[in-house]
Amino acid sequence: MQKFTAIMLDGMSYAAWLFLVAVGLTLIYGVMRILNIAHGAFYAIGAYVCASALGVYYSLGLPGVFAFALMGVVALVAGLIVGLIVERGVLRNLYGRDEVLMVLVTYALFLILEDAVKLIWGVKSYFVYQPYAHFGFIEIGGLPYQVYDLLIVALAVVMGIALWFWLERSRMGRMTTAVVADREISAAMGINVKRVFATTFAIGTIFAVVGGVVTAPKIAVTPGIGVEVIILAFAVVVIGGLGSIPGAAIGAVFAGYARALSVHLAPEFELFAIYAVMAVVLAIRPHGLFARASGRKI
Amino acid sequence: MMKTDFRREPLHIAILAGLLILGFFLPDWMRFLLQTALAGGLVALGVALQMRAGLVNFGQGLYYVLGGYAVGMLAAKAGITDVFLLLIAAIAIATVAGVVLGLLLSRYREIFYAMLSLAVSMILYGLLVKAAWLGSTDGFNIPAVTYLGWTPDRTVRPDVYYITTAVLTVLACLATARYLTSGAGMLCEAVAENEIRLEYLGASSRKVAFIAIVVAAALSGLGGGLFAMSTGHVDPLMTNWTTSGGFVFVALLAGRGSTIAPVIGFFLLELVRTYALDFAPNAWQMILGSVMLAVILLLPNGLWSLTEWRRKA
Amino acid sequence: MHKTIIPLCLAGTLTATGAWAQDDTIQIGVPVFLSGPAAGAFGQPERNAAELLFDSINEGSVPAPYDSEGVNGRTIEATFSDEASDAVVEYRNLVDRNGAEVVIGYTSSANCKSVAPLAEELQTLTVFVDCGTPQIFEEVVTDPTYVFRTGLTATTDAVGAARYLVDTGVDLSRVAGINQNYAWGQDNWRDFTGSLEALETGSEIVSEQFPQVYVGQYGAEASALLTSSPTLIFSSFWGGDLEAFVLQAAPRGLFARSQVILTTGEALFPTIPDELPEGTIISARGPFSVFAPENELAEWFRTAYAERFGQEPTYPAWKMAQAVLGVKAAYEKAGEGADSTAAAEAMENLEFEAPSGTVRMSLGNGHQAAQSISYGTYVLEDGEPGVENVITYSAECINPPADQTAAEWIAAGFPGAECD
Amino acid sequence: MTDPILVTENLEKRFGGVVAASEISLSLYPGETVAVIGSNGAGKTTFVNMVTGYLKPSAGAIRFRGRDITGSTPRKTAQAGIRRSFQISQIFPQLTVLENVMMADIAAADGKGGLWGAALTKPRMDRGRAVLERFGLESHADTEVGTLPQGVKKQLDIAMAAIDDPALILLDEPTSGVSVDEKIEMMDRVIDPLKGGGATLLFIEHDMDIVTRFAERTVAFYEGRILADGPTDEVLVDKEVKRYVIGGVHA
Repeated sequence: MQKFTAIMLDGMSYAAWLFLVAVGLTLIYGVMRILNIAHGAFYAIGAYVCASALGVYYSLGLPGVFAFALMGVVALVAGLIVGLIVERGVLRNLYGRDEVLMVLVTYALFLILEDAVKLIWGVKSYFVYQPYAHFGFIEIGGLPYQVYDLLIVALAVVMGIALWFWLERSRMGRMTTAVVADREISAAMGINVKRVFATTFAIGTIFAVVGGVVTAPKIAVTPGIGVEVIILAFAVVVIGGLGSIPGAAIGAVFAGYARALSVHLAPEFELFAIYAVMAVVLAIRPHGLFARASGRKI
Repeated sequence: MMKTDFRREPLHIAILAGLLILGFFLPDWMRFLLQTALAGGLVALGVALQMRAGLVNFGQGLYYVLGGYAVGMLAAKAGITDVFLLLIAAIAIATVAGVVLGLLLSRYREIFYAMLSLAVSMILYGLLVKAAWLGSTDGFNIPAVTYLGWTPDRTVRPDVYYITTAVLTVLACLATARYLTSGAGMLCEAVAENEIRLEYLGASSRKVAFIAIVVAAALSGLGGGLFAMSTGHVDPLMTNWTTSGGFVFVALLAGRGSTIAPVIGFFLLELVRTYALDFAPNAWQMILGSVMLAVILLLPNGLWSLTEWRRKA
Repeated sequence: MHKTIIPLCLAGTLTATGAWAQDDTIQIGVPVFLSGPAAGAFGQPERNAAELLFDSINEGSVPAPYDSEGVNGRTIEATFSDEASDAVVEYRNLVDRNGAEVVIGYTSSANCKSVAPLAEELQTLTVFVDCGTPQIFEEVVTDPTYVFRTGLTATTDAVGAARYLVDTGVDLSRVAGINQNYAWGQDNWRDFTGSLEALETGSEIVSEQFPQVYVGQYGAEASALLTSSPTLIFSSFWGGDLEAFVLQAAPRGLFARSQVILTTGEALFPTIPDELPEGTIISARGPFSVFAPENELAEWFRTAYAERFGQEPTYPAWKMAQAVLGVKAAYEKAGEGADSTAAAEAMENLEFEAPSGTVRMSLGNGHQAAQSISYGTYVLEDGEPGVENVITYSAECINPPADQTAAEWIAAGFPGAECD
Repeated sequence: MTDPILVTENLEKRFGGVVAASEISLSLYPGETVAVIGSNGAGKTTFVNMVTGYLKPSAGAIRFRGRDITGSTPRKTAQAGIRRSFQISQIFPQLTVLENVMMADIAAADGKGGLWGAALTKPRMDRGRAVLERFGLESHADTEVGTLPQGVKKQLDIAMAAIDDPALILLDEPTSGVSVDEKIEMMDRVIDPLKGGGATLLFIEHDMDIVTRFAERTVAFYEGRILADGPTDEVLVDKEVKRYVIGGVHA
């Protein structure tokens, strides 16, 4: 029974984290057709910036509660700056190029950003564990669980809904949806596709940065933390169907529970649980669970 | 225009052979770098072949590791050290894997092909990491190989290994060029461009893709075998996605103008990498990334387009 | 120095760029992790220690018996290289291109395994600083000439851990493990559980977690450990993974509910000393850091390191210092004008002084160091991290005799072990 | 009278609840040129798609040269000798015109096990050039297809369908996307070479002038059924056809 509770909670918690790190990737792909490897670097930057900002904050002896507000501000500002620099500086000059080539571009960016992070922050570890301990733990079915982890679940849900709302309800969001549906027609209809791209890329980046910011208090912020994230995020969005936001949610749930199940029931399979899920899903549904039907008309 | 000018292939390969002979005059460390780059280059060539059919394989390391482990296990565990048997085994096992996986994967296209092949290669990675008897992530070492009973001693071994690698690379390029001029090879571009048209002409795009996957697997198996022989060590990292990603990047950077492009491209990239490491051990990734970005921006069709530019001028 | 411009010509006659060692300098190649997740935990302290030692040796400011300037009077010139690259290729580059006469480094066992035969082939004195795997001299190079390891194997950690737990009467009825899913973690867990069996503790293994290395998210693993209610949890985690595990598991009471033993726990001292719960059993993988003996060298190293880098050295730094001093000792034993080969000959079965006390190269045909290992429980004294209840196990107690592999020795129940 | 080359019996296609085609019984005879007319959604393309194996009929049967090919695949029907062109031309955009027909020739050889031999042979080259000449495309031989005007692309699409002299060629709106005053000229350029290969032709067309000019027989589709089938001059004056089909087109 306790094991069941644990699996439910762990799966949910891991799924929420996966969703946060993956949804930006799927959004950027859906709109811009760029499979952004640099996403992992954005995540790492988020973690580092959070660690530095909060480090300064705590060293001033300020009250712990407002640290969370600072985390939000940091995520927004860092995401916006990094996203816009990369979009304006590099990607803007390359729109319309081959999809595979863009993967290469973002890989090159990833390498550059990884070392940039290293040059700025060095290779030593950074810690900001205070937020993680701030709310303490509660016992659920006899299992102590960190409140912070449950808050990440809430955050993932809220941000997912907010993103969905933005796409469905706001003007910019609807323009984005139109660009996803048909880039040429949208441009012909007077939608500023470049602006849509810039906005999308910034939002996608912010999501990656948020992922890093909320993770920083749980981990040692060290070089290389972005590498594994990329491949996990890829797996999640492929399971769900590339470019689909509900797909990213479902993919995260699949991958999250696959991992929780394997950790509790068959730890020896943890290493490839997520890949196994991906292989099985693709074998059954070659385009992922939530893929848009794109039958070519002849 | 077709991406490969087939009439020039024999010339290209002859140039490659010439360059490899010049390799004898390189300092030892660089010739060794060239030797391992040739092994990797064959894998990149395999990736490039599939790319002609629009298939981007992010798990090509699977065949590379199979070739490497085939050589390693036969030599280290079964005591078979004859280089010819070992390399034939490397090619054979990779080919068999290519056939089996090709049956599944030839249905897939675009990113889904990329991700499914990645998933499969990572599952193999996971299995190898679990295999304590194969040294897990540490992998294991491979004894020196023999040539029909002759064991080259320490002083000539580097030369012999280099010659083996160079000769087999050239032969592999020739075989690949021959494949590319066959119907199956030519139709790859048709698969990438318009499968509907291809099917309506009575050709099977799945079959064309399947053949490309199998040929690429064989090349990669040979590459893995040669790498294992050269470095005397194999480990599961050979099938990690980072390794496979490297092959994709070389295939893309090099361009598809010739079978020798990925092979030479791999060497150039390794050269940049090692010099970057030497100059700036703390920032070599940044240099590597910048070089890649510069190539993409300045040479949209890959390094090979340099040669075409010269031809036009 | 050997800076050249990247030659983009393909087959131009490239001259070897390495300036071959002149008589008054000695080129040392130092491959350590400069990028990736191991850079902070290992690469940085190792590099720091190497730089400190090289500079101090060149100045002659290391205490006796190392107070002479340079190595046999030759000034050390170091080339650092990133271990997170193809080890075989980069090793050749260090030796052939950069003209390294000695190579000191390597943390990853995979790299040590692939480099060891090459070092023999290229006839270059190569001293492994870390590398947990016992296979180096058991399988990879059984008859070494040029390859040495001045650090202990992971087997030592695991055997020492089991002995300490038994000797201090820790409840071993329900044992769980969380180790990284790669050779290091797998070997540690295998040797540890094997040692428990050899010591006949009758433990039940209730959970065996093998999370992927560098994954950083241990919520599910912590839950699995909590729900299996172990009395003891063994972990060989290191670096960011160890820190993340402590940060995520400690607040949930895992350390309060079960006794936890961390074989690399000492490395947490400069990073998260306040978060590591007191009472956790830790080691430094040898007589390093808080477990180091009190001697002049240790005192000098600790102070000089802290002064220069603003932080106490962690055990990887100690291991690097030990390796560097071992090389100096070997060269000086071989005498004026010694080259790589002569130094390697001299290093065989060498006894030399290090901040960690006397190091005896008595195992692996005289190529593997034998040292003691200590475990203790973690305490914070006035906010300063420390240990108490320390037990030190002599080299003869926790290392297999020369004619046995670690695995055989554990399986046979430690025959020939001499413990006090 | 000779046997029909293609026979369909009561073909039916439903998509969910929507009936796209039903009770389509049609016979084509060797050497005929047949036009298919009907408004959008009348089931013309659905019919062609079923015959060429792109869609599986929900009911009914298709026989080609006496062999049952119901529910076959595009590849198998192509190998059997049925080829088609497309409303939106299906070509290899990054290859040159000559390379396109060569590729088509190689692809056609796949069905005959010709994948392993050297592909760029002299005879194949000659064949490719001959095809271009037949269809008046030789001046474009070395132009990359993607850059060509719509009309030339359609012409190439049709030329590729004619590779290897198939027995039956189905043209799906060969003149769509071609400007009104070029339509007839375009048909003039392709019909003769196609007939020259001895093929039976069926084409879908909206322009009645072209139908009158090039088809001896016309089949009119309406709401998924055959409304009329007979000599072109009779079908086009049929009252129902005028009301439902031709009127519909002009409306």
